[in-house]
Amino acid sequence: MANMPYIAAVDAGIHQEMRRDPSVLYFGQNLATTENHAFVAAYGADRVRVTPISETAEIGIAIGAAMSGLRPVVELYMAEFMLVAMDQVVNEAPRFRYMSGGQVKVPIVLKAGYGFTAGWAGQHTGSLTALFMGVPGLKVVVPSTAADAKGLMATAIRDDNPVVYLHHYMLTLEHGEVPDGEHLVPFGKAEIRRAGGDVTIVATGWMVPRSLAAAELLAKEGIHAEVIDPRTVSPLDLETILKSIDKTGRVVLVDQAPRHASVTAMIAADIAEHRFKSLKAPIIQVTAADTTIPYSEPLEAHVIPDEARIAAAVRQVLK
Amino acid sequence: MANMPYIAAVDAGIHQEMRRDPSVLYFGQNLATTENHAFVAAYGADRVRVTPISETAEIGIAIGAAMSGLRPVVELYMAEFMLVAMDQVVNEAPRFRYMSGGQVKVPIVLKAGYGFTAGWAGQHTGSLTALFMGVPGLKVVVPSTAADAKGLMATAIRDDNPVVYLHHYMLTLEHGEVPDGEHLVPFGKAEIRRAGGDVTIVATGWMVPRSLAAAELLAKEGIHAEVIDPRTVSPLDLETILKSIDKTGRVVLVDQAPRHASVTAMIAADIAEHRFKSLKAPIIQVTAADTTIPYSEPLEAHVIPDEARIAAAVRQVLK
Amino acid sequence: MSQSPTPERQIWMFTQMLRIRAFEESVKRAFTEHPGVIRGHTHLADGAEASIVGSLSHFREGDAALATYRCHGYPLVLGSDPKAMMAEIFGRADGLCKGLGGSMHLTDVKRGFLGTSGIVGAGIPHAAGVAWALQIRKKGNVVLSFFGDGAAKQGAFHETLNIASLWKLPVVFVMENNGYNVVTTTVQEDANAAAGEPLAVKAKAYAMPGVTVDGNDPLAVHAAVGDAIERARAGKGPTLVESKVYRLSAHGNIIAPPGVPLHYPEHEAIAVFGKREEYEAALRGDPVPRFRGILVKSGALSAAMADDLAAGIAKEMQEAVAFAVKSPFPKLESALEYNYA
Amino acid sequence: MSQSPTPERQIWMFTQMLRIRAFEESVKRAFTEHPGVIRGHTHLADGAEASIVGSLSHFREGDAALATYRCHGYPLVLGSDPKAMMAEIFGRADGLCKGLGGSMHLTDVKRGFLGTSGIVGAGIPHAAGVAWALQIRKKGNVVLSFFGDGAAKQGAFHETLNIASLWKLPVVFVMENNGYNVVTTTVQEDANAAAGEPLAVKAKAYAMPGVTVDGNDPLAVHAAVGDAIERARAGKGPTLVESKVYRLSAHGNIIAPPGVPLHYPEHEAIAVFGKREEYEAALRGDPVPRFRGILVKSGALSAAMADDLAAGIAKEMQEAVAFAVKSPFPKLESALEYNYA
Ligand SMILES: Cc1ncc(C[n+]2csc(CCOP(=O)(O)OP(=O)(O)O)c2C)c(N)n1
Ligand SMILES: Cc1ncc(C[n+]2csc(CCOP(=O)(O)OP(=O)(O)O)c2C)c(N)n1
Ligand SMILES: [Mg+2]
Ligand SMILES: [Mg+2]
Repeated sequence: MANMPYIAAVDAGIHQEMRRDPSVLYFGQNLATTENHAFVAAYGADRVRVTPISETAEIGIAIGAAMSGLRPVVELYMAEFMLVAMDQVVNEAPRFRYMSGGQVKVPIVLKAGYGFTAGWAGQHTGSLTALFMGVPGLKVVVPSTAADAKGLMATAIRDDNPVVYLHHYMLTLEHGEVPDGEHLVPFGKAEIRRAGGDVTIVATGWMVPRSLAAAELLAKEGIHAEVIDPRTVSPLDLETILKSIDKTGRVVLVDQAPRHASVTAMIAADIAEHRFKSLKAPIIQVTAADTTIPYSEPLEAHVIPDEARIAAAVRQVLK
Repeated sequence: MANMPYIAAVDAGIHQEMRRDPSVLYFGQNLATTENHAFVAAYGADRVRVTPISETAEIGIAIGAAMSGLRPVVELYMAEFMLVAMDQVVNEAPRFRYMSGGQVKVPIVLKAGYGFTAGWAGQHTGSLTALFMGVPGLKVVVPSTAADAKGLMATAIRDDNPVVYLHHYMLTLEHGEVPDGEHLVPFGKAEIRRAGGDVTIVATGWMVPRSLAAAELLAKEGIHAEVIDPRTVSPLDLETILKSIDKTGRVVLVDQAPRHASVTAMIAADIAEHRFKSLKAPIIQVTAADTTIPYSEPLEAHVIPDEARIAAAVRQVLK
Repeated sequence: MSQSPTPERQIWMFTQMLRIRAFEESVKRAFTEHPGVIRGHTHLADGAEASIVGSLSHFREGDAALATYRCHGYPLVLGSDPKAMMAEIFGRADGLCKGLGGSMHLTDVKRGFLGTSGIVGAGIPHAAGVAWALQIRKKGNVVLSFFGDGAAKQGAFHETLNIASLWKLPVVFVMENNGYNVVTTTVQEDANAAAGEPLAVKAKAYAMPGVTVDGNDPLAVHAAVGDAIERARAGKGPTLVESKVYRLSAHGNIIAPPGVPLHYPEHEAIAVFGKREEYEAALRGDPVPRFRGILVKSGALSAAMADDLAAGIAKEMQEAVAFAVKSPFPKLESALEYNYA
Repeated sequence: MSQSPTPERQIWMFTQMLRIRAFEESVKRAFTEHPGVIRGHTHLADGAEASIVGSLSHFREGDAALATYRCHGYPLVLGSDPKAMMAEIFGRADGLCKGLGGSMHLTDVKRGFLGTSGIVGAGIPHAAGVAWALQIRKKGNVVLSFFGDGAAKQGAFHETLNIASLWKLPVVFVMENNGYNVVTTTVQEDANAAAGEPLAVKAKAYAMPGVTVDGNDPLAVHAAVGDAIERARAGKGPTLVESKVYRLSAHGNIIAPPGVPLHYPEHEAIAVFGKREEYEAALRGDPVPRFRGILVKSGALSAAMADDLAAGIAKEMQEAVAFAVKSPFPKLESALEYNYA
C-alpha cells in the first residue's frame, strides 16, 4: 500500500500497463514535450506523443491504431473537449466491431477529467457522464478513490472495447491508500462505501465523499445510510443497488449533473421498474440545478448538490 | 386544413416564418444549389445558402448570426451529423446568453431527422434525443404528426433560444391534416393522442403511432390505454403525464433509443419521485435493445420496440 | 519514380476495373430485379474504377486501405469474394459482415480492407491511426485512405493531415474528386475550386506534397499514387493525391421510408442541373472502355480476349447475386452478439 | 493601403497598450494581494498589446470583435469599464457579465465585443456568422476574429475559413501566434511551422490572402490588419493575418482544486524547456517599452508625458481592483436567471 493523490494513482495505472504491455500507447495534448516527461522517458517517442489541439484526429487516430492491434490511451484533459470529437466517441469507436460483424476490436481509453466546479465557469465544469453511459459498445468508468483510479485505469487499458475513463477534477489531490504492484478493479462491480440499513444512497465521483459526509451527519441523528458507488456506469452493477434497496426500501440518488442529464435518472428508472415492490418511499434524486455553471463562487456552490441537500433528501424519504 | 405529408409540413413551418420575418435564414448542405430551389427562389441567396460538409462551421455560423439578431434554421439532415459539431450544439449555443449575463440571445433552430431504422445500419439510425434533452439552455422538440411538424417548427423559429428540432425519418411520408395559414404549437404542452383510464403510455416520434396501434390492440381486450405524446421533451410537460397517472396508476414508457440513452428514463425517474403514491405497478420502459442498429431487416425489426412489445408491457403493468 | 505496370499487370488492372463495373451494375439492377432486397442507402463506384485500381495496384501484404460508404470497389480489388459482398449488401448471414453492416460498411480485415465510416471525413483519422501502428512496426507498410472531395471540408481532414505530416506517417490520402457532394458541385462548396485551383492545393497547409491526377487513367493514377507510396514506405511521410473522376451514377439510391420502392435516379447533373452535355461528356470519357481501347490498341489485349474477360466477369457477378438472394437472413440473436469484444 | 496613424492616434494606441499591460499586471497581482478572489483559469494578454491595439485601432461603430478565453485586452481597448471587467474576474455583481462568466468570457455587446468561447477554435465560426449578418446589412462593417496559433489545428478553423472565403464574408482572422499552445511549441504541433514555414501559408487552402506581421509593432499590425479590413469592407472577402507575438506570462495560473492557493508560474520557456535566453530575448522585444521608445524618439511623446500617462493608468487600474474587491457577490437566484431568453 502506498498513500498517494488520486491523480498520481491514475498515472500509476497507466504506468502499470505500459510497463507490462508494449502495445499500450499514451498520447494527447501538452504532454511529452520534453524528454524529461516521465512517460516519454520511460516508453519512448513511438508510444508517447504530443498532439496538436485536434481531438477529432486524436481520437480517430486512436481508433485506427486500436484496429491495428495497439491499445491507445488518449489524454483529453477535460470531458468537454470530447464534444468537438463526439462523433468519434459515440458513433465511430463503439460501432466498428459491430458493423464489421466482429472482425475488429477497438481497445481505446479516452481519459478525461470532469466536474471542475472550482470557478471554471460555463464551458469547463460539466458532468457529462450520461452522454456516454447509454451508448452501446462503450464502457464508462468514474473512479472516486485513488485505489479505484489506478485499478480501473488498468482494467480499462486491458479491456478490448472503447472505454471512457472520467476522473473527477475536484478529487485530483485527494489522497488514498493504493495497492502496490499489479492492481486491477473489475468493471461492473459497485462498492459499498458505507453500510447501513435505513436508506440507500447512490453516488459517483465527487458526490461520493459528499454523500459519505451526509451519511456521517445523519448517523448523528440515528439514521444509518448505505452509500453505494457504482464505480462504472457502463457496465452498471444494478444488482448491488437493488439488493441494498431490498434491505432499506428507500433510496436517494446523487448526481452532479442537471436532472435530465444525469446518470441517476437512468438508475432511478431501472429501480422503478425492477424494485417497485421493495420501495417504501419515492425515489429522490439530488442533482445540480438545471443551469449552466456560474463563475461566481457562492452561485456555483448554490447550484451543486452538497451534504445538506443530500441529508435533507434522506430525511424526506424517511418521512 | 390541408392534407400533406409530415415532411412537407416541416417545410410549411419554415416557409410560414420566412415569409413573415426577414431575419429568418435557412441554410445547410445540399439545398439551394440551383435557383429553382423553392426556398432560394422565394427568399434569395442572402437568406438561403448551401454550405460545404462542415457542421461545426455551419452551426457555429448560425450562433454568430443569431447573436447578431438573425434567426437561422440549419438543415442538418440527420441527428448523427450534429455529433461532429456537438460542442457547438451543447457547449456553445446554450451557453452564450448565460455566460454574458443576459447580453445576447441565440435563437437558432437545428433541424435534423432521426431514427431511420430502414436499413441505414449502424451510423445513421440513432435516436439521440436524450443527448440534448438535459442540456440547460437548449430546447428539444420531437413532432410526431404533420400538424405538429409545422406548428412546432414555427414556434421553434420564433423562440429566442437554441432549439434542436428532431423530425422522425420513419414518419416522412405520413400524411395528416395541417391547419392553413399561421399555425403555432406551444412548447411544453403534451398532447393526449388517445384517452383511456386503465394505463398511461408515453411515447414520442415514431413510437407514437406504434403505441396507438398497441392501444387499438389492447382495446379489443377491453384495456383502455391513454397515449400521451410530450411533443417537446425540453421543456417537458410532466404535469399532463402525472395527471394521467393519477387517474390510471399505471404507466408504460416507450422509446426507440437503447434503455440508458432514452428520454423515457428521464420521465420514469420524474414519475418515481413525484407520483410514487399514485402508482399501482412498476414503471415499465419499452426501449430498443442495447445495441448498435443492425443492417439486416429482420434483425433491425427485432431490436426496435413494436406494438406487440408495447402491448405486452401494458398487460404486465395491469397484472 | 514508380515503374509502369507490365502488360500482364495492365490486363489484371483492366480485369479489376471490369469487375468493379460489373459488380456495381449488378447492385443497381438488383433494385429492380429483386425489389426490397437492398435497403437503406447504397453508393456506387462506377466511374472511379481506374482511380481505385490504379491506387490499389501497389498493395502489398500488410498494407491497409480504409474508405467511405462508397466502398464496393476496394475490397473487390483486394480479393474479397463478390458473393460475400453481395450477400452483405442484401443483409444475409453469408455477408462479409454477417449482415450487420450492409452496403456502407463492407469490411474484410483479412484482405487489408479495415472498414469504412459512413460519416463524411471520419475515416481519415482512422487511416492515420493505422499508419501510426505500421510506422511503429517498421515493415515498410502503408495505408491508403480513400475519401471524396466533399470530405476535404470536414475538420477531420484538416486535423489529420497536419498530424500525418508532422509525424511522417506512412499514409497516402487519395481524394476521389468526382466534382460533386451529393447535389452540390465542388465550386459551390470549396474555396479552392471556386478560385479555379485544384483541391490538391490544400496540401500546402500541411507542408505535404499535393498532386492532381486524371483519375480516369489507371496508369496515371498508378504512377502518382505509386510515387506517394514509395515516399511513404521510405519514411518520408504522407501525400495528398487528388484523383479527378466522374461519378457515373447518382450519389445513391433515392432516400425514402419503407413502403416506397427504392431505385437509382438519374445523375444530378441531369436531374438537378439539367446539364445533360456534362454527363454525356463524362460517358464519352468512361475509364473502362477508354482503357480497353488503349490495351487493344497496344496489342496487350485482343478484342476477343476483352470480350471473353467481360463475359466471365458477368457470370461471376450473376453468381454473386444468385448466391446472395439464396443466402438466409442472420439469426435474430446475432443482432446482439458483436457490441462488445 | 491603409494610412499610418496620426501622432495623436499613435499616442492613443500607446495609451491602450499601457492600459492592457497595467490591467493584466493588476490581475496577476490580485492572485497574491487578494488570495482567492480569482478562481478557475485566467489567461493574460501581456505581450500581445501591440497586436491587439494595432488590430482594433480600425474599429468602427457597428463592427464586431470575438475572441478566446485570453480576452482581457480587447474590451479594454473598445471602451469597456475596467472596474466592471475586474469585478467580473472577481465574480461580483457589478461584473461585466454579472459574475456569471468570469475571466474567460468577458462580453460587452454595447461596445462590439460579442463574447468568447473557452473551447479552442469554437469562436471562429461565431465570428463568421456575425460577418454573414453584417454582409446582409450592407453597412460596410467588419468582424475581427482573434484566436491563437494552436487553434489553427482545430477543425473549426478549417471549416470556417473555407466558407468565409467562399461567401466573401467581411471578417479578418487574426491569429496571435505566440509560439506556444500551453506547453507545446508551434514546431511541435504544426506541420507548416515544423517545415519552417509561416502559419499564414494555411490561407492557401482557402484561396484567401495570408500575411505574417510582427505583432510587437503596433504600426505594422495597424497596416496589415488595416489592409485586410479595407478588403473586407469592400466586399472582397476575408484575410488570414498571422501576428507574431510572445506571451510574457505563463499560459495561465496553475490548475488546482480548491484549497490550493492559485498563482502564476514562470513562463513555460523557462519552467518546462529551460530556455531562459528565449524568454529574456522576448523581454528585450517587449512591445510596450519598444513603442514608447519609438514615440519618444519621434518626438510625438516626451518621456515626462509618457510617465504621466503610465501613472494615470496605474491609478485607473488600482481603482478598478478596489472597486471589484468591494463589489458584492451576485444574488443566489441570479444563478438561474439567464439560461433561457
Ligand atoms: C458529417 C456528415 N455530414 C453529412 C453527411 C451526409 N453525406 C453523406 S455522403 C455526402 C457527400 C460526400 O461527398 P464527397 O465527400 O465528395 O464523396 P462522394 O459521395 O462524392 O464520393 C454527404 C453530405 C455525412 N454522412 N456525414
Ligand atoms: C477543444 C479544446 N481542446 C483543448 C483545450 C484546452 N486548451 C485551452 S487553451 C489551450 C491552448 C491554446 O493555444 P493557442 O490557440 O495557441 O492560444 P494561446 O493560449 O496560446 O493564446 C488549450 C489546449 C480547449 N480549451 N479546447
Ligand atoms: Mg464527391
Ligand atoms: Mg499560442
